[in-house]
Amino acid sequence: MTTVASFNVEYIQYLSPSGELVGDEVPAIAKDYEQIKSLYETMVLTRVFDAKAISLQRTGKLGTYASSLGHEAVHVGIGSAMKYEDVFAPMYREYGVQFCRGVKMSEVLLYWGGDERGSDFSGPPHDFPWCVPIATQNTHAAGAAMAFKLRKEPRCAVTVIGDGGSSKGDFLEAINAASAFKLPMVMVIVNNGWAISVPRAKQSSGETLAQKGIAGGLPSIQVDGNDLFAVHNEIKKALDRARNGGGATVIEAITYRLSDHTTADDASRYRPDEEVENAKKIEPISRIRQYLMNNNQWSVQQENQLKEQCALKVEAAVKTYQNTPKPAVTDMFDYMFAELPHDLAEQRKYAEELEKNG
Amino acid sequence: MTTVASFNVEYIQYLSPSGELVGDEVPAIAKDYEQIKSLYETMVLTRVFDAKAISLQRTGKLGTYASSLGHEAVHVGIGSAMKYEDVFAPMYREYGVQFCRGVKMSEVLLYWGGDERGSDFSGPPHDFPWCVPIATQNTHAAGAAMAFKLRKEPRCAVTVIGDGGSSKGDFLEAINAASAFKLPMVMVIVNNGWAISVPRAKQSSGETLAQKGIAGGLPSIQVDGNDLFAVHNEIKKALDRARNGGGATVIEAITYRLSDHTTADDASRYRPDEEVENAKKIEPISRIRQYLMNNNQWSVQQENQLKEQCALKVEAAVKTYQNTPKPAVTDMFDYMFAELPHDLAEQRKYAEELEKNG
Amino acid sequence: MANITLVEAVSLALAYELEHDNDVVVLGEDVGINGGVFRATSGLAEKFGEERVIDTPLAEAMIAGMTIGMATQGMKPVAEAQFMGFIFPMVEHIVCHAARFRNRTRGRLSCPLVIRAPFGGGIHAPEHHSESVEAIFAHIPGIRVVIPSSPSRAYGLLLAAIRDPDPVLFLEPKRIYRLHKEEVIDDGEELPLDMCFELREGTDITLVTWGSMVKETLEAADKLAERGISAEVIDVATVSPIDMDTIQESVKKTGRCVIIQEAAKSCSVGSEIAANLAEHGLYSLMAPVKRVTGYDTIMPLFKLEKKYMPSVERILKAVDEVMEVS
Amino acid sequence: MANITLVEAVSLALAYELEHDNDVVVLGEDVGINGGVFRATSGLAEKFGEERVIDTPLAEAMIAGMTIGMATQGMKPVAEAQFMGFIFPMVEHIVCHAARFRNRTRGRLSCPLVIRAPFGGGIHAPEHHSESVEAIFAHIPGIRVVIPSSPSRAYGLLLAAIRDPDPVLFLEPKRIYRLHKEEVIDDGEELPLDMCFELREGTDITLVTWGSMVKETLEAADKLAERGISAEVIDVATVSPIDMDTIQESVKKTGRCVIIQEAAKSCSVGSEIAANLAEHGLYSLMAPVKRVTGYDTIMPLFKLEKKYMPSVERILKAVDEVMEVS
Ligand SMILES: Cc1ncc(C[n+]2csc(CCOP(=O)(O)OP(=O)(O)O)c2C)c(N)n1
Ligand SMILES: Cc1ncc(C[n+]2csc(CCOP(=O)(O)OP(=O)(O)O)c2C)c(N)n1
Ligand SMILES: [Mg+2]
Ligand SMILES: [Mg+2]
Repeated sequence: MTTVASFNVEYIQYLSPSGELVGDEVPAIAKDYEQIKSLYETMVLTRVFDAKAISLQRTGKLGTYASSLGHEAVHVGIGSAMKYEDVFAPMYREYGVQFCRGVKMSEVLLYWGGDERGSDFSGPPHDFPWCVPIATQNTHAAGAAMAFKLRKEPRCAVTVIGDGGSSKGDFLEAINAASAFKLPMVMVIVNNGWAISVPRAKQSSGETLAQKGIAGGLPSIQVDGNDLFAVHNEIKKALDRARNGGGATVIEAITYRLSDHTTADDASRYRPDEEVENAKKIEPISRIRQYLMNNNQWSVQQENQLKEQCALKVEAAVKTYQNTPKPAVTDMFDYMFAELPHDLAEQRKYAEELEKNG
Repeated sequence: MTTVASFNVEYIQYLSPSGELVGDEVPAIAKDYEQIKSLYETMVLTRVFDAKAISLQRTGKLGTYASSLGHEAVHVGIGSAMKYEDVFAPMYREYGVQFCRGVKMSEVLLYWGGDERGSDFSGPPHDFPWCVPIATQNTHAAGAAMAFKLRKEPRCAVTVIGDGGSSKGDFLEAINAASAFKLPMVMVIVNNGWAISVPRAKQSSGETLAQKGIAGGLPSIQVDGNDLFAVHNEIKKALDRARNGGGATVIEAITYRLSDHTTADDASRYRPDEEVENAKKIEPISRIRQYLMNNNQWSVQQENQLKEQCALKVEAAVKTYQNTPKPAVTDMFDYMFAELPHDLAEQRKYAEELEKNG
Repeated sequence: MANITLVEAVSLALAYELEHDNDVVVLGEDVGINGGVFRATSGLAEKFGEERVIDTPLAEAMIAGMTIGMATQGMKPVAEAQFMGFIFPMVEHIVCHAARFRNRTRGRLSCPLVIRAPFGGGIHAPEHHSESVEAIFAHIPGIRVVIPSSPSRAYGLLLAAIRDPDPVLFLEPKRIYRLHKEEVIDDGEELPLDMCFELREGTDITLVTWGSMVKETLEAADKLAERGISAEVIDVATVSPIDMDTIQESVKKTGRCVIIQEAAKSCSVGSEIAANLAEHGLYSLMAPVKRVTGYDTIMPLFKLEKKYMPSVERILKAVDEVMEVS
Repeated sequence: MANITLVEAVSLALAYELEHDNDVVVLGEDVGINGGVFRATSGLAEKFGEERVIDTPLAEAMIAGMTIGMATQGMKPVAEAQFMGFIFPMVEHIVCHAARFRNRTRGRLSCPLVIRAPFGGGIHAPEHHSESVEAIFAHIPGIRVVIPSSPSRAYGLLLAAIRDPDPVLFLEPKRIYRLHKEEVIDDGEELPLDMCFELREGTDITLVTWGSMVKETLEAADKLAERGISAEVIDVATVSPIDMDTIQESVKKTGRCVIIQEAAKSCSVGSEIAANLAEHGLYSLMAPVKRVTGYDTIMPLFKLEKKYMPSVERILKAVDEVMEVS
């Protein structure tokens, strides 16, 4: 019996829930207070936006909405580590990443408001839109990374997957593709404990989800997903490696879905309250605020100002959303093909006339 | 940074290419000469059958055929370790397993001769037939294992996959299923170096294929797939563990496809001759013969007798195959549903009349 | 006897079969304690335990593959695809295996399984939650495709689907999951899997439909009655195999036919019915057949979904055109 | 100018586009040094290198997903599904993404990709190597489905498919891959993606078909000519979108129509064509439409495959029935 291969999965955390630096290593970002403040602001904005979106849905002004409550460190950590020319392939709740990349809040609202124009967004034009069919985004990211590699562009693809989604073949095939083609790619498993009502433990009896990357021999780590420093720093390292021809990395970020799955869900049916209460104690925003305050970089007054600014920004976004004129019936047809085929042109005409006379 | 999980992949070999026992451990089978002889006979029979099948194809008496040349140890190792009540979910070339389980050579020929009746075979009636859509058999095996588990039957599902097929989502999802449900199951990766023209190295840059099992936290090992003792022993151990509630195992058996992919393939287009020549030196049959001879358990006379017997058996099988009456046109319809729906009954009538008048 | 909705009738049928047949298990994403995202499996896990009502990992190909594996070994699994928009990873297993094991093995192995999926639009759902792709499966030989359109038909057809020795795709029109209640007797009586339901007798025109479009079609028939036009309404219910005899009989009587479906037009179930009329009903037809369908476009996000789906108005317009011809 | 087979025409078109457009890459299982199991990509890896002609791991969903990802980023990938029977793992990506990116993003991203697949039976291949499921994709809005039936049409249509800014499924009738040779000028001239080809003019009956069935249909037309029946033969070629105008025009002239396809009957491309005639060609029809198709059964293993596939005899029988009516 000979050992032919050995693997470890490491867990990385820099900032404790109480806002203290832990461990020996201090990542560069921990001393860059301006950047921390800016990212903190985005995290808070994301959360204020989130609450507003939920209330819009509750009052019938928005469709089903997938909350990002509790995911702010993972999302902003990813978004802040990426370059504009990189490509992001999201699932459906990574607003924090997208805000870092220039997507507007009003565009997010448009999308969940049932309007395709939300996906024609102000973020990088090469970024992927929201992706509902779970895990399919992962091989799209692999394809994008392949394009960058073939064209010898120093760009990377970053994609996310949930703990639930990490069970689906597409994610596993994407890992394999990243391995086979040595793709410039980072795959983040956002393990928030739940896939709608199915707990992480039911997805796999594996010790970690990160180890799915070992299947392809990829560097595979776990980070505290509520620790902005850990997420940002590890994604950055992985991106640097990828950009330099070192291939892909799998990062499992452990966080918690503090909200219902979406506004169509009622998590109290299947999830104990204590679990949620405990998770709130280690949520990602307060520890950054605490860290900034501990280092005399943040005050109660600044916090209040920020809250106010965020509320105003969100209000403005809601207004833009609500003032967007309705889409035209013909929009259904006009983006199907670059050039409308004959049969569809006929159907378009019928729909248009129906609209006029209806 | 803390290490949260560690994994090793071990490689197991008991019998060297020259027929010597290597390593400290001696598996029980190595001393059971009667069993070895019986398995050796099945291996030789499989090889004689294989050569005949290819020649039948070359002379237009059989359709495309997938050779098992070089895989005899993996196949017979699996088949001999399984119990009748276990279920086997094959790909398309595991005749060695199937001969151990009672499938007849004439049935294999019927199948490749383009006749569904080959899959209504004499092996265990619960065994799966040949499976062409790669890797789909793996989740079927998981389903069978789930049935055994739910019914609390002490049975296991055994399934195989190629080095190529190990890239496909179904295999990876089956690993995950085995992990999530702790299924009584053994998954064997028959790594024969090639997936038609695509070499193992292009499937993944992972050090081993066995490590795909680590994705689900399953015990995952590599064995010398040309070593009957290693295959038989490790499958048996894995089956014992599975039967006792210990869950699934992934075993990568390293062997070599000594033939073309199928009779429709020409491996000389893409594969260097030296590689094949080198592989022949470590093929699985001669080392068993050598081992038996080294231990005075086998003679040239016995060898000649065996060859003759095998030839006779194969001839008889070919005769049975060739004497099988043609299927009826109506067979196309009669097994579609337990009860023929109205519209199909009409189509059946049309086809039948066409046949009569045609 | 209870007054229940269509989705409750689904639960009731599942509970009945779980109770009476130990080989039946229910599996899928969120079907356990959550009772399914539409509550179609509500209460079942509590009542029958986690070994009979199984939450699976998130992997549809795996669900389909395991369902097939279980079925070949003598179980009767009822799997759920959470929405029809997520059934696509199951397609390889449905087409290549569920539909084929009996034929492939000349009857040695079979697939007595059901795959349930809520389908169709009109509930303001997100992207991929409103698809109607029954035609894909109706084209595939070896699998039945069944679509109930009332609580009692849901109950009786689902029981039949579970008991059927062959694979059945059971598509639930989610827009009418809770539309109205009906008395359903929980007596385990099944309905046939190869028969249309004549919902309304008529003499002037035949309206053929299935699923949630039954609602608009019946409304249109009411409006037509007010105008003195007597419409026969047929719920196809089993879109594979289709009971064309009943449809042909009806058209023989009325001489006119409009087919209404939510799905896209091309190569659809509606195409098959119209084609069949072109082949076997030509001499019955006093006017061209008309199809009122979803457009050959992507089902739009919900701001436009109503514009995509056939409306009462569109049905009436088609009927008018067909009635004009004499 | 060269006398080449259909499969050689495929290679020729691929080589032309690889040569003239740097964004084009070819990918799939065994497409590299092996040149594909049918040699459709023969010599391309040698000529253009492994970065343009890429052997992939064995994973069709991955191939489709990566193809889409590459296409959205401005490349023009041409992927191969080794056989149409193995296209099913690609279905989720084709339906949910390839067909939708342009619409979903209101034109921001698009999918200028091609997926090629050899399809159909009749070559004594193993199980799953003989499927004809074009109808599944022809039902899906947002993707074109193109089927050549001669070397020159393969060349021109494939060029058009690669250059088209939207996704195209390009199905190659493998039974006629090497049936006969034709002179094909390698001038990069494409053919339109929305037009039938009239292969033979006639006045008595319209025979509509595509793919390898063009062979039997032309043979039947010859036989009919001997008997004094003048058959018009139309190769649909682009089964989505279908050029119904040409077909309607022809039926207006002949008054009779037989549709011939290898695929199963129900909810198929043939259904769509017949349905369209029931809707818009009723007054042209002097006799019922007839479909000659594969049965609604599993494509049998090869001992029976000939019995499954429409034969010249079956076509003639259908024509006789249709001609009888006056
Ligand atoms: C292929 C597919 N199957 C099912 C669904 C329905 N669905 C939407 S979200 C979800 C759970 C996802 O859980 P996870 O991957 O953990 O991500 P999270 O929502 O927790 O961020 C499911 C089952 C889907 N969108 N796509
Ligand atoms: C889903 C699917 N894709 C493609 C094929 C075509 N095909 C048949 S065998 C094969 C290669 C398989 O290689 P491997 O898994 O290594 O098994 P081996 O044949 O070497 O035993 C391919 C691509 C198939 N049968 N199924
Ligand atoms: Mg989750
Ligand atoms: Mg192999």
